[in-house]
Amino acid sequence: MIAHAALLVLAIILPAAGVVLALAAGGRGAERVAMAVIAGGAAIALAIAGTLWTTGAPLSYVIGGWAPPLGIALRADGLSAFLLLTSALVIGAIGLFARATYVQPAGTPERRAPLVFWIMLMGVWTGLNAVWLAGDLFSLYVALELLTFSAVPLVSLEGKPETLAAALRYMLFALIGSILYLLGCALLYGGYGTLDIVLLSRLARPEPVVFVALALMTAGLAAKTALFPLHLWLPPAHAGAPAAASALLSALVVKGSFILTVRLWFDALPGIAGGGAAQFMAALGSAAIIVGSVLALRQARLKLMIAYSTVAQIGYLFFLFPLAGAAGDWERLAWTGGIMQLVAHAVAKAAMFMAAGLIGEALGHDRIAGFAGLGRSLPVVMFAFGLAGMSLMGLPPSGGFVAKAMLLTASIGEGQWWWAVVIMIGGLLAAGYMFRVLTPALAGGAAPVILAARISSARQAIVLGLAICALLLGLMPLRPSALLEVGRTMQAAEVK
Amino acid sequence: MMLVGNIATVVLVSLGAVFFLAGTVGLLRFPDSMTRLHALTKADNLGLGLVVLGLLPQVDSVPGALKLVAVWVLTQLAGATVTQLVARAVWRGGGRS
Amino acid sequence: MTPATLYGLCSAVLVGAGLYGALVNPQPLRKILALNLLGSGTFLLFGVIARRGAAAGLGGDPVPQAMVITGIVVAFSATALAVALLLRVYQETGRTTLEQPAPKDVV
Amino acid sequence: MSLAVLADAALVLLVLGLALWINAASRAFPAVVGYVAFGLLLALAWLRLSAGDVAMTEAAVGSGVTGAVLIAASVRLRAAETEAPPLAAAPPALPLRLLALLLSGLVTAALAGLVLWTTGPAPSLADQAVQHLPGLGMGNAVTGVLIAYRALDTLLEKVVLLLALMGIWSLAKDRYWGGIPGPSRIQPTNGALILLARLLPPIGIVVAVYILWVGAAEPGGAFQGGAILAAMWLLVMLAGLRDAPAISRPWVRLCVTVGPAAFIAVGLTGFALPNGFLSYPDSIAKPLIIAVESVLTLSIAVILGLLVAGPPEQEP
Repeated sequence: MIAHAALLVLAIILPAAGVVLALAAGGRGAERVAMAVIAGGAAIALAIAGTLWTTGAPLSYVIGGWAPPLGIALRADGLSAFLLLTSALVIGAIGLFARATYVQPAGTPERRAPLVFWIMLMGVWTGLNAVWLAGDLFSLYVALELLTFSAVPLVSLEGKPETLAAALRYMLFALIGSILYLLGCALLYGGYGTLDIVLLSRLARPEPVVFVALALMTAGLAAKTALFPLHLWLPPAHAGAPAAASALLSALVVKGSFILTVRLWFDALPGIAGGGAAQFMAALGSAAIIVGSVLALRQARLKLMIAYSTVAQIGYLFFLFPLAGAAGDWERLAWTGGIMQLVAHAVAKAAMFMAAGLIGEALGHDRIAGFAGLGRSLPVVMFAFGLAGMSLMGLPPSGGFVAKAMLLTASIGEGQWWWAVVIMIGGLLAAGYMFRVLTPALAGGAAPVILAARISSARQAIVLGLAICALLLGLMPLRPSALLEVGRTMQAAEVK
Repeated sequence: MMLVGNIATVVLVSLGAVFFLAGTVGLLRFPDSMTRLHALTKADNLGLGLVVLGLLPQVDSVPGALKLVAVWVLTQLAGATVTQLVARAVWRGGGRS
Repeated sequence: MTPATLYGLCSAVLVGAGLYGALVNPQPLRKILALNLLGSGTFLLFGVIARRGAAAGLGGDPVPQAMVITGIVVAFSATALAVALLLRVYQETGRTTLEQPAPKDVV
Repeated sequence: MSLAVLADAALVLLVLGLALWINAASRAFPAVVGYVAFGLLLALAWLRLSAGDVAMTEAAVGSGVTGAVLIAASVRLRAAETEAPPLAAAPPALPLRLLALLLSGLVTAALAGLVLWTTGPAPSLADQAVQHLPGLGMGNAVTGVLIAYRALDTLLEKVVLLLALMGIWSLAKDRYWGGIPGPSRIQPTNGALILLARLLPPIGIVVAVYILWVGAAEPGGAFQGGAILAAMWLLVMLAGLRDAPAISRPWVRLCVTVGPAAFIAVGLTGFALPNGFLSYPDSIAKPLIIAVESVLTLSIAVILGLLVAGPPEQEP
C-alpha cells in the first residue's frame, strides 16, 4: 500500500519538477518536459483512481513521516480521484491542442510565449493536484497561490493592454481572497492548534472563532471562484487570454478554490455552517446563474459569451451546499450531481474555449454576428461546439444533463423545489445563448464563410474528442457514484 | 566591577538617548533639508555610538561585543551614504526641502 | 492586558485598515500597499497565536511562526508580480486605472 | 502598568498610526517610504512576540526587498499621479465607501472580539516541534518546521517563487525576451553610493553565510541569508557598477533552479528511507539539511534580486 500512497506525492511533485526543469532547460526543452509531464501525470491520476476503485478505500501519505498535527498528510478520497482524472484529461487535451500555437522552432532564439505557456501549464497542474490532495489548510493556501501565480501570467500572455489590465484586476481580487483565507487559517490554528482537515473535523465545535474563520475563508474563496457578486474580474480575464489558456482557467483554475470551499464546509468543519448559510450560498449561485446567463446572451463576442457562461455554470456548483450531505439518499445524489456538474463543465468548457479559439483563428475575429454559414466551413469545430453546448444546456445525453438532473431530483426530493426552478430557468437561458451562436452557423441557406486561415484536422480532432468526452459523461447512471463515495466515512456508517 | 559597568551603561545609554532626542527635535523643527540632515546624522553618529558603547559592559562574550560594534559601523556606513544621496538630491532640486 | 493581547488588537485594526484601503483606494499601487497592510495584520495574528502557544522553553509556537515566514515570502512575490503588471499597464496605456474600456461590444 | 507594556503600547500606536497614514497619504511615494518604516517597526513587534526568525524575515523581505520594489514603482508612476480621471482612477461613490467601511469595521470588531475573548494559553505544537529536533541535529525549531515537519510547504513555496519570477519575465515585450531586466543603470552615479556598493557586499556575504549557518540553532536560515545576499546584489546594481544579467544567460537559469531542484531531489531520495518523501537519514540529517539550505540560499538570493529587477527592458 505504501507504494500506492507514494503516488499522491508524485502527482504534485511531477508537475512541480516539470516547472523547475522546463525553466532550467528553456527553449525547446520546455515543451518536451511538458509533454513528458502530461504523459506521466495522466498515468499517475489513472493509477490513483484505479487503486481507489479496486480497494474502495481512501489513500493517505504522511510527508517525511511527520504525522499531523506537526506534519502534513496528503489524502485522496473519491472526490480527489474524480478531480485528478478530470484535470489530467483536460490538461492533456489543452497541452496537445496548444502544441501548434506555442512552438519553439529549432535553432531559433528562445521565444517568450511558448516558454511561459508550458511552464504555467505545469504550474497550474501542480497547484490543482495540490488542492485535490493536500490535507492541511495551510498547504492548501500555498496550493491556491500556486494557482494564482500561474493563472495570472496566462491571462496577460499576449501582452495586449486590455488583457494586462484584466490580469492585474484578477491578481488583486485573488490576493484579497487568499489573505482572507489565510486569516481564517490563523483563527482556526489559534482555536485548535492544527490545520489538518481530519483533526479539525474532530475538534471544531460551533463557537465564535469557527464562525468568523469560516465566514472569512468562504468570502475569500468566493472571490477566487468568481461567485456572484464577486465575478467582475472573470469575463475580461478569461475572454482575453489565448484560447488554450482560457480553457485552462475556465475549466479548472476556478474549480480549485471551489473545491477548497467544499473541503472546508463538508470535511474540515462539517455541520458548522447552518442551513441559512447554505441557502445563502445557493442563492448567490442562483443569482450567478441568472445574471451570468443573461449577460452571456447579450455578448457580441464569442469568447466573452463563453466567459459569462462560466460565471453562470459556476453558480450550479453552489447548490451543493444546501442539497448535499453525507447522509440520506437525496443528499448523496446531490453530492454526485454537484461534482458531476463540475467535471462536465470542466470538460465541456475546455472544448468550447478551444473551439472558439479555432473559430477565431479561422475567421480572424470572434464576432457572433459574422458566424452565418460557419457550419459549412468548419463542420467539425461547430459540431464539437454544439456537443459541448449540450452539456451546458443540460440536454440528454450529456454530462451536464446527468449532473443537472441529479441536482434537480435531489432538490425536489429534499423539498427545496425553488432550486429546481432556477436550474430549469438556467437551462433555458443556456439554450438561448447557445442557439444564438448555433442557429446562424448552421443555417442551411447561407453560403460557406471564406476562412482566413486553415485549421489542422488534428487540432479539430482534439476539440471534438474532448466534446465527445463531455457527452460520454452522460452515460453515467443517475445514481450516487460508488467511486465518489470512497472516503466519505460518515456516510458509509449511515448506510450500514 | 559589575557596578562600574552598570553605571557606565546607564550614563552612556542615557547620553545617547539625549542625542537621539535632540536629533529628532531637530528633524521636526529645523527649517530646511540640509539642517535636518545635520540633526539626523548627529543622532546616528553620536547617539547610536554612545548607546553601543554603553551596552558593551553588559555583553559577556567577545563575539557579542563585536556584533554590537558591527551594528554601529554598518549604520555609520549606510547613514553616511544615504545622507550624501539625500543631500545631493536636495542640491539638485535647488536647495528646497 | 498582556502584550500578546495588545498586539492582537493591533493586528485586528491593521486588517481592517488594509481591507478598507484595498477596497476603496482607486490607485492600484495604493491598493497593493493596502493589501500588504492586510497581509501584515494577518501575519501578526499568527504571531500572537504563536506567542500564546509558548511552551517547551520556546518563546512561541514555531509552527505558526514558520507559516508566517512562508507567508511573507509569498506576499512579497505577489507584490512584485502585481507591481510589474501595473507598470506594464501604465507603459502600454498611460493609465493607472483598472476600469475596463466601455463595453462597446454588447448587443 | 509596567515599563515593558508601556513600550509595547507605544510601538502599537506607532505601527497603527503609520498604517492609517499609509492609507491616507495623498501621494504614493511618501506612503511607500512610510511602508518601509512600518515594516521595520513591525520587525520590532515580532521581536516582542519572541519570533526572531520572523522579525528578520519581515525586516529583510517584508520591509526591505518589498520596499525596494514599491519605491521603484512609485518613482516610475509619479507622473501618473497628477493625472485626473479617466487616466487615473476615481474613488468609489460614497455609499460604496461606507459599505467598505462597515465591512472592514465588522472584520476588525470580530477579530478584536476573538482576541479579547480567548485569553488563555493557545493550543501549541511547540512541545512536539522541540521533541524531534535532536534527531534532525537542529536547535532552531522554526528551521525544523520549515525544512522538515512542513517541508512540503517550503518546497511548494519555492515553486511559487519560480512562477512569480516567470510571471514577471512574461511581462517583457517579445523583442526584449532574453534581455536585461530593467532600464540600464550603468552610469556615472554618486561616489558615496559606489563606495558603499564596494565596501558592503563582502561584509554582507559574510553576514549572509553566518545567518544561514546559525539558522540551524538560532534565528536565521536560508531565507534571511538569501535576502541579505539579494540586497547586496541590488546595491551593486543600484550603484551602477553592474547591470542585472540577461535572463537568457545559462548561469541565471541554473542559479534560480538549482535550489528547488536540489530540494526536490533530496526529497525524492527520501523514498529510499523508511519515512519516505522529504525525510532525512538520521546519521547525516544535519549536513544534508545544511547542504540543501545552502543551495536554496543561492537560488533565493538570485530569484529575489531578479524579482526586484523586473522584466527585461533591453534587447539581449
